[in-house]
Amino acid sequence: MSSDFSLEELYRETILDHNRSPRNRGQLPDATATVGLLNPTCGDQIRLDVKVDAGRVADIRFTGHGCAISMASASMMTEAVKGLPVSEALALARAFKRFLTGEDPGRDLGELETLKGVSQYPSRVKCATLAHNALEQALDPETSSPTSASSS
Amino acid sequence: MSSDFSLEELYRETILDHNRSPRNRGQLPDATATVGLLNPTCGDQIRLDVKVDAGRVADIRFTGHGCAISMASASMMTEAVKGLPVSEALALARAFKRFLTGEDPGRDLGELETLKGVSQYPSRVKCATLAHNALEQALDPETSSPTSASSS
Amino acid sequence: MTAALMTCKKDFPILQRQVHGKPLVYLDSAATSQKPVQVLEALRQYYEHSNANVHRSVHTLAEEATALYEGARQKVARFIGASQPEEVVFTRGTTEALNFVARGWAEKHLKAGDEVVTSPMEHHSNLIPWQVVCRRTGARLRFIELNPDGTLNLEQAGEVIGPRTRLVALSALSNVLGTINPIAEVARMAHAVGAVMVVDGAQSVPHQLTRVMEMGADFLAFSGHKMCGPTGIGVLWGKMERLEEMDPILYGGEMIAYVSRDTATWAAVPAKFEGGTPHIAGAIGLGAAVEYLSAIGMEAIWEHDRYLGELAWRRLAEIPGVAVYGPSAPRSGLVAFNIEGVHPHDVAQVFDSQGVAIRAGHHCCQPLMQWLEVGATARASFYLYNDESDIDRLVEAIEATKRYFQP
Amino acid sequence: MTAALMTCKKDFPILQRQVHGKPLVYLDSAATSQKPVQVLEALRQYYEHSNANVHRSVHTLAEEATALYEGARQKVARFIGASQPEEVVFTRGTTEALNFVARGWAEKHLKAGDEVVTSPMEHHSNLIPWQVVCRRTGARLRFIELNPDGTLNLEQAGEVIGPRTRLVALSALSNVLGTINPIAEVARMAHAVGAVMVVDGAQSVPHQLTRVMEMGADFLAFSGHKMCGPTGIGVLWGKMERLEEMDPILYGGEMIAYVSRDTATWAAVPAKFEGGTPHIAGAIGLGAAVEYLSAIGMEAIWEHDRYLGELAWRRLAEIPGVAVYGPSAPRSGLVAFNIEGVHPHDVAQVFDSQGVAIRAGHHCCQPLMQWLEVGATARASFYLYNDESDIDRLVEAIEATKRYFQP
Ligand SMILES: Cc1ncc(COP(=O)(O)O)c(C=O)c1O
Ligand SMILES: Cc1ncc(COP(=O)(O)O)c(C=O)c1O
Repeated sequence: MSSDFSLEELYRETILDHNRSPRNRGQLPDATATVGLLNPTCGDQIRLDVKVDAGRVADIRFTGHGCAISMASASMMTEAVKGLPVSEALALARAFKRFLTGEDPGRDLGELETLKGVSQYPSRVKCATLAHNALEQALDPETSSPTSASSS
Repeated sequence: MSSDFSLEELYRETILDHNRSPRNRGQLPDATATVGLLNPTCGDQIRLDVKVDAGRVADIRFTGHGCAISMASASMMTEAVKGLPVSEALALARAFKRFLTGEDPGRDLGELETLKGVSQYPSRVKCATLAHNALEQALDPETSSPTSASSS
Repeated sequence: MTAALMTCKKDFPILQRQVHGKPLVYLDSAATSQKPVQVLEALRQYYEHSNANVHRSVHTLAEEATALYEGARQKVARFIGASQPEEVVFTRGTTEALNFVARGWAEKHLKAGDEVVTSPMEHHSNLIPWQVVCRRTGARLRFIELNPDGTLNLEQAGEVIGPRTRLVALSALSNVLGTINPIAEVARMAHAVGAVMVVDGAQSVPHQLTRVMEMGADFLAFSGHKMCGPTGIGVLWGKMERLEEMDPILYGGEMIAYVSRDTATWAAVPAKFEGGTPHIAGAIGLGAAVEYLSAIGMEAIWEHDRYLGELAWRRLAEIPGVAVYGPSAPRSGLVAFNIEGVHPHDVAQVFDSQGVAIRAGHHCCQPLMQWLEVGATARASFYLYNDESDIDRLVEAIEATKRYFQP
Repeated sequence: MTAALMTCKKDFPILQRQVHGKPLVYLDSAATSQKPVQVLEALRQYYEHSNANVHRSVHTLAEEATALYEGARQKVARFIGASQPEEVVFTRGTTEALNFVARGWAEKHLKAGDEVVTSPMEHHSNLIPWQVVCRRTGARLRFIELNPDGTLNLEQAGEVIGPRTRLVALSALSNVLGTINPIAEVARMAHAVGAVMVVDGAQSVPHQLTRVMEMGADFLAFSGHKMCGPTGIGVLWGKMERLEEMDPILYGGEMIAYVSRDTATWAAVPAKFEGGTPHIAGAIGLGAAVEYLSAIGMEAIWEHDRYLGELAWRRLAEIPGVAVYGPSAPRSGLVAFNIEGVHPHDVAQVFDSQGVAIRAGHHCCQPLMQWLEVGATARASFYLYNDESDIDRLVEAIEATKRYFQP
């Protein structure tokens, strides 16, 4: 939104690459948790399958459709958390969300940092955090809040 | 509302006089029709008792409270219609309402013409026509429309 | 394009704006329109000169405000061909107007076994209120299916609308497909079985000359903000008979006749539906907007918008890798599309970098997205201030997006 | 009167106006307030620079409009001391906000045998919704009686509020009596029996520093137009927990999560209650209004308004043939009165000829008029732009009226 706007700051090459060739795409027949999330404003959808084994994210896959930001963010996230202890994976998701609201994440976020440009676009932040919200719900269903409550 | 506004144009001496000493005030024990009306915006209330005999307004009385305009208008109206054939009385009420919306009443309205100043004040027109609406309802309940319909 | 339309762009201050260093091309009028100085001036004039509450006080400002507010009602009534100003009820917008009908009319008149008929192209505002009414009353919600090109299947409509139908709710123009629905024809079907016809005019009233009587509608809902008017104001028009049999929805000041501690009686239509202090400035601004539109001429605007909609559809349909939705012609002044392999959000983002403002998403039409078998679409929508050069910019933006996201 | 208040009058263009050749003395702010240039400028700036629909599109104007709209929510939340911006739901005004609670919360939670408690001084907007809810649910409506001076009988309140009470609805300030109700105390009584406390803040929020947490309210309703804001915007504040257990009222765009042909799920609070395109400009204008009021200082405004209200009460009480209503002190910045033998409408008319704008009527408080045993009253109400000289003009106008209508 600033006048020194550059599309390249938002869509870094890494993002476009993850969008074109998403990693860990698919479903896990032996998932220990599956979460489906929807971004109601834009219709982005994600399904995240997680297999937790001995306190670690043993495997993780996602399917869904959405914009380049949400798909790349999901792809990078799955790469980043695979193999991590559950607590570490949760910490990463939360740090990333802080990062996108302009706060100090307090840790290195690896490739996910290429999503920094998103923080300038409030409406796109929801896209970039969709997969991370799904991860939180999969790993810690108690404390994470659902997007929608009641139904007609 | 025009800048050549004069309070005296609205409150002619005749009006103040009718307000101070209303004619035909009271109730009719032998009324053939009684109508109560309310101006909900300001709380003006009128009760009109009419006695129709042989097609004529044999007697008419009113009670209620309201502003000088509504009370004077009621007082003048009762004086004007007493003794008239029902059709004539109705014609007068309708002519008066036309008169207040700036149309040609098509007939002489007698003292009621002193209420002319009211036509400049849309919110006061309702006050001046309250008694005339009540008369219409009393004499011709079919075609006149009630102010309010349903209830809680 | 007529001369009148070519010169109107200067009336819209916002269209002088630059976005990311490029001149703004505003192609999102179906979401909300821009406002001409004539409307902004009416707002300013009201607030700086005559601001007061309406229908309440007898002082000069209040008399002026009331006259302006009721004058706006008259202007709107004339604009849509209502038989009397009292048939115009001011609401916040289309959504509130449709909810009023659902709550105040349908919930009162529907019972188990009755049917409500709508279509899969409806905006959520013309769908969920009926879902809820059906759940509350036990009525059944049925759908007129669409032909493959996104027009209404009229033959099937004749089957769905039957003796159990009590209410048919349909948009006059689709906000995604650009479909022009045959309202008068469907209204005849509805009336033939004794059903009430509710028209969602959110997209039609801003663009098309509206004559409620010829339309055959019992209720018509529309929003001021989509037709050069201020935000927060819209209209429920209803036939007087229908409005009279409808319950009030908001209880409070100004909608009453007599109130005691335990009961109340209602004022006459339209006051009965306008409980509380209304959006006075909004109504006055909407009055100025319909005057503005009428001065240009609704026939001219409709021709102009349709011309742009059809041209855009044709030009986009020619671009490889671009899918366009809805009928090619006749269509209204908007076109929904997708670029192969690029999510509409990303499309809109690249467009924005070119100064081109479009909308991407489900357009509050999730069931229609399900029917189209897409998650979302991009949409460019036109209004009186757009012209062919905007379509050139749209096409350029598509090319730029394709280049940017090429595999 | 503080320096800040003395200079603020110049911010209100309308106050330069002449009425019938006399300078306008605006004493009808309890009906609606005037608007400072700061608010009008925020509206203009929005429409000429950032007008777009919110929460829908990803283009620059839409991002700006959304940021402004949500920014206004934050400003309002801070202004009333809400614990989070999401507790602020934008409505058309107080009336709509109270109806939302009645429909969305009370109708869902009340059942036969339950009791709703209110008072005889309530505005129709804080009375009729409860009458209707009681009729629909079989609950009973009960009243906290008034002391002869128009204050709440707190002892009797302790009797009326009992184990069957589920909801207590009370205005913080009376719009006729000027009574300052002990909200925190009544809220404690309500909470002690497990009831929900609904506060009508239409008159208090514009004049008094509002801290919702200290108030003990579960819901608070108020209107922008009475606090220097635009028409058509208001607020329902609710504790998050209460809002979450409340049903939506308007179904349609933007309040949903997922929609199929037959069902829908709702978005989170506050979107759940803001179906349809909101009054974007109105919210932004209200944001500007609360900034304006905060810059002057709500404590200073409250002191100023109360000073004028108490002074006016005393000065009018001294005039032979004038009856004033409500407590002498403490009282808020308005005074209702009657001149013996002259109907309040006629009073207001003569005042108008002097340039003095007051309100006459039942002030949407018919049960209170019944309690006062009058048909109507005149009312002068003050705000930050009034001063003692306006009270002089008020007193002169009363003298003129008495002369005019003397028997
Ligand atoms: C005490 C009180 N409650 C409620 C209202 C209703 O407010 P609104 O008309 O803005 O909905 C008013 C003002 O008219 C009021 O003074
Ligand atoms: C067809 C249609 N119906 C209803 C609406 C809802 O209108 P509003 O959001 O102004 O209430 C819209 C616009 O968003 C629309 O396009």
